[in-house]
Amino acid sequence: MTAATDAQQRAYIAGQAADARVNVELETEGMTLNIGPQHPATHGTLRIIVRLDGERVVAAEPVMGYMHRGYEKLAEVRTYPQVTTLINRIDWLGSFANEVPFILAAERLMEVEAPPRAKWIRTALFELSRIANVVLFLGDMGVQLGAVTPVFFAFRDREFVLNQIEAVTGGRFHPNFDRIGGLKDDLPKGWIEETKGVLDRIRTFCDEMEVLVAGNEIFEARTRNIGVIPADVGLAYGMSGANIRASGVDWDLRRDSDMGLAHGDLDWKVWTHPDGDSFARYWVRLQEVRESCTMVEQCLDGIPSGPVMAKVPRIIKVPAGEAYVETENPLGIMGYYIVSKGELVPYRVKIRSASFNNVSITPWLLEGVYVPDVISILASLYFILGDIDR
Amino acid sequence: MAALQGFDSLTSGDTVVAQNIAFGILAVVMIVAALRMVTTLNVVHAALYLVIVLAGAAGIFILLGAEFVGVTQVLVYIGAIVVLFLFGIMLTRGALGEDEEANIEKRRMAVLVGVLVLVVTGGAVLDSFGDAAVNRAAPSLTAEIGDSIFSQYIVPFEAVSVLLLAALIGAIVIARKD
Amino acid sequence: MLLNQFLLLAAALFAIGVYGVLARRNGVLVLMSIELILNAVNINLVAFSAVRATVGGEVFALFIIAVAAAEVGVGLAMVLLLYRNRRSIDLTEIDQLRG
Amino acid sequence: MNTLTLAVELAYWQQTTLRAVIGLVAVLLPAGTLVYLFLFKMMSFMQSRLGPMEAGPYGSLQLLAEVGKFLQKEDIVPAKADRVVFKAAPFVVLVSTFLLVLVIPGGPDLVFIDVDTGIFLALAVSSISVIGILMAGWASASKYSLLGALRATGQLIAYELPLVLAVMGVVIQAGTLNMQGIVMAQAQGEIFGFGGIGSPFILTQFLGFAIFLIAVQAELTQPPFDMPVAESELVTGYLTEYSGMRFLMFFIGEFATAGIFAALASTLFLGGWYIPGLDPTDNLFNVIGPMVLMGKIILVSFLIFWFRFTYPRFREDQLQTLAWKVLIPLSLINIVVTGVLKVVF
Repeated sequence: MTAATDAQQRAYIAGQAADARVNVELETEGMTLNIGPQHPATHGTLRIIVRLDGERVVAAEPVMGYMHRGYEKLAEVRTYPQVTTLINRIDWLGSFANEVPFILAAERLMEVEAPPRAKWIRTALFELSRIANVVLFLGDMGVQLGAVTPVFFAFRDREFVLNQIEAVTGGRFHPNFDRIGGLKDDLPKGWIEETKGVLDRIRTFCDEMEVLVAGNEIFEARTRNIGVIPADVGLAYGMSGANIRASGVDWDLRRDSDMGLAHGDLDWKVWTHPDGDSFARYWVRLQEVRESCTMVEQCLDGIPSGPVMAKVPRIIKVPAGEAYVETENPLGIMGYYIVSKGELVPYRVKIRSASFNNVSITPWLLEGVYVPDVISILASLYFILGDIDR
Repeated sequence: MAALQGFDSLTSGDTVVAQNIAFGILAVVMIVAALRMVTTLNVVHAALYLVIVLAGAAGIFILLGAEFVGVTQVLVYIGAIVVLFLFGIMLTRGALGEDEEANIEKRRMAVLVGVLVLVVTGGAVLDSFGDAAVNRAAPSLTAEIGDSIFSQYIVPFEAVSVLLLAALIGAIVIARKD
Repeated sequence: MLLNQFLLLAAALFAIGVYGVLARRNGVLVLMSIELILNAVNINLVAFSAVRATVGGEVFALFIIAVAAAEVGVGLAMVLLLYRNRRSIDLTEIDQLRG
Repeated sequence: MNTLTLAVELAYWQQTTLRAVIGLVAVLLPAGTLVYLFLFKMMSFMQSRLGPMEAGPYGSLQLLAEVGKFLQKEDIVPAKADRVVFKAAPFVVLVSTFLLVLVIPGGPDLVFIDVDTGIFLALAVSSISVIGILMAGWASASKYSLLGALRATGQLIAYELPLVLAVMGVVIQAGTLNMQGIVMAQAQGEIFGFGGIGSPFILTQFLGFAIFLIAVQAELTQPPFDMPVAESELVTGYLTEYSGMRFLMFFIGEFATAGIFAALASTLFLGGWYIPGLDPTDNLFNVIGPMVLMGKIILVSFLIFWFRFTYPRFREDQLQTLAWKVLIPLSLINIVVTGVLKVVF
């Protein structure tokens, strides 16, 4: 199934209204079930309309846009430094990572480059926000499958990561710390040592999850061979990040392109999994958190000394031109396409967020699965509502 | 059942007041529920009325000292058969869910036949058994029932077993898709 | 307690069941009415058993319960098949062998 | 026919009232204890948090606060719901719970009804709750509720069979369906000629005990068998549309039934109110019996809730496969082996 045409959409909505009218005599054969927009499984306002035959899904259609906040338009009336405040809130769990590609694009247009120290700190914070983001997924996946306990562990240990981010940036969720030409501030005293302790905690957490969640027989039964995405289909739908790496595609922008961060100087590995099922997605993310820990550790050891801010004018005017920069964010590839006319505000900002593409595969993926698997597949695709709707 | 034991302390001679009261309540509830069951238009309601009738029958069995039959009634009828009915109705709603009013002459005939059956059997019953009394000394023992099933009634028991197996296979064959 | 009161109750249930079988057109309701009839028989059996102070009647009541379960299983399967093939379970419409 | 052996002679209505009050206590006290001990505290400690701490010492009055909260809430009936059925459903579930407690003995003379069919009656009335669940799901006029109810029914029917079959082993060994008789058989039995600890059937019927616990877990629709109320997909299944008092009734039904099933398991497999070393006919057991039973209930329900808080849930077809292809054959084998051994020895 490809994306629905207008007529199909309207037919769905009409069927929806008709179903709302049926009296207490409900059907299950050919029943339409609304998962969302307000539903405990979607942790946000994603709505998925599924047509069921018994417990089997005949067709599924994601309806997006319940939380659209118009960031692309808003960005056109904000100055460049103001935009970072907005885009922080796209993927709210890994906010710092949202700022990076935008700043990098603006820097490319202005032809300034952040000093090495700023780059290394950026990399550390970038990976820390990935940890903060994905750790929550590792616990939340358990909740979606009925195990309540892991998510509490995830929230507990994510707190330590957030503390470290807060110690540097002053903001737990929305740091707004990245500046064109560098960073707002240097690292606080003693931060490096504390962070190393936190990384140890996260490693322990990963070991726990490996035993508690990934090692559980029921978890395996619920995720293995469920929601299999072949590599070519995933690529055709524009999936990225851990979702596509779990299908065996060895593609990671941190290694494959020069994102302008310090990843090239670090020693790390891109994890892939050949299966492409829900379990593979969980497993790959688990390994990536561990990998991120190593990266942050190397960053902490290798931060060069020097300033954290390059010379930039006090009032930032970006020269006319266009630039597109994409980075490997926690949820997948995030890119900003900036068109500038040389003014205080960007002329046009186009945001490519990972989750939008990642959930667009659902009509294809959910066809023929059972209702319980809808939830486990959605959970394993790991989207953030803000990242879908922007 | 808790009440039943106490009734024994009330026994005086042949008159068992509490048991008669219990019977009266059960009988009225059962007949009203049965009537509602065959007249209601909503099939789910009909199944729920059937539950009341069946539970009443279980009560009657216990009143008659047939504990094991009463409990079996609850387990098989309420726990399985009615659930099967409800399940079937809910799985296929629509046509199974509603029953249009049957046509008038058909209903008139049915009422006639029903009343006839009641009058004939009732008359026959009153005529033949007069005022025989149920003298329940103690509930019948489950062990006794078990013994007689596996000695005296072993052939019917085996026949029922084969029938159940056949019905199981038959139901699966009939209801299978494709 | 008199034997007659149980027998009359059973007779009433039996008559109501007969009415249900004859008057209703919904296959499921007809099956339920048959259950009513079987229960009336059971009450009789158990009552006689109590009067005679033997367990024979109770044993047969148990057999009837088992048979009723089998009957409902097959009967409901047939009704479901009917519904699947004809989108209706009105028994008055089922008057021919060829679907 | 046992009556309560008390110093004073009680009239029939007094006895009945006393039984009703004790029944209420026997249902609600274990339920409340389990909710506080396991749902509030053990679960919190497993999840590295404290749980309720404000109401009373260590949050021990939290339960009362919760009940008060539920009682104040509005009793909402959805507009399209079948009002009568919707309102009656929680009562049907509670009836099943209260009937269950009747056969559980708390001491040699402490028993509500000492019926011949004992455990069979308990298993029969436990199946009534299915009707209540179907009523709730259907009458709510909500798709989540209906799907939840259908799932619950399929599951409860499937696991009713291993539950009954697992008990059969005990019944064969004890030679009676009567609960008091089963306790006595364990209290006075011997294992290979050694009678020091009696013969708790958990030793000889361990397979039965394991199957019983798994089936109980499914009957309670708890994780890993909580597909019917799976909150991440069906919101809360057949409970979705319920609020206030009626939700509370379902909640009490769930936890009271957990307690009663734990009591059944302790009576069937752990010797019930009996502790080894004492004479089971001792009048002392009428006093300490309920406490011993309560201790065993807590022990068994610790297992039940431990599973509950640890495992993710099975999918519908997976749990059906588990019931039909693993548990039922295993329990049949258990019955055959028990029968053969019973005849041989």
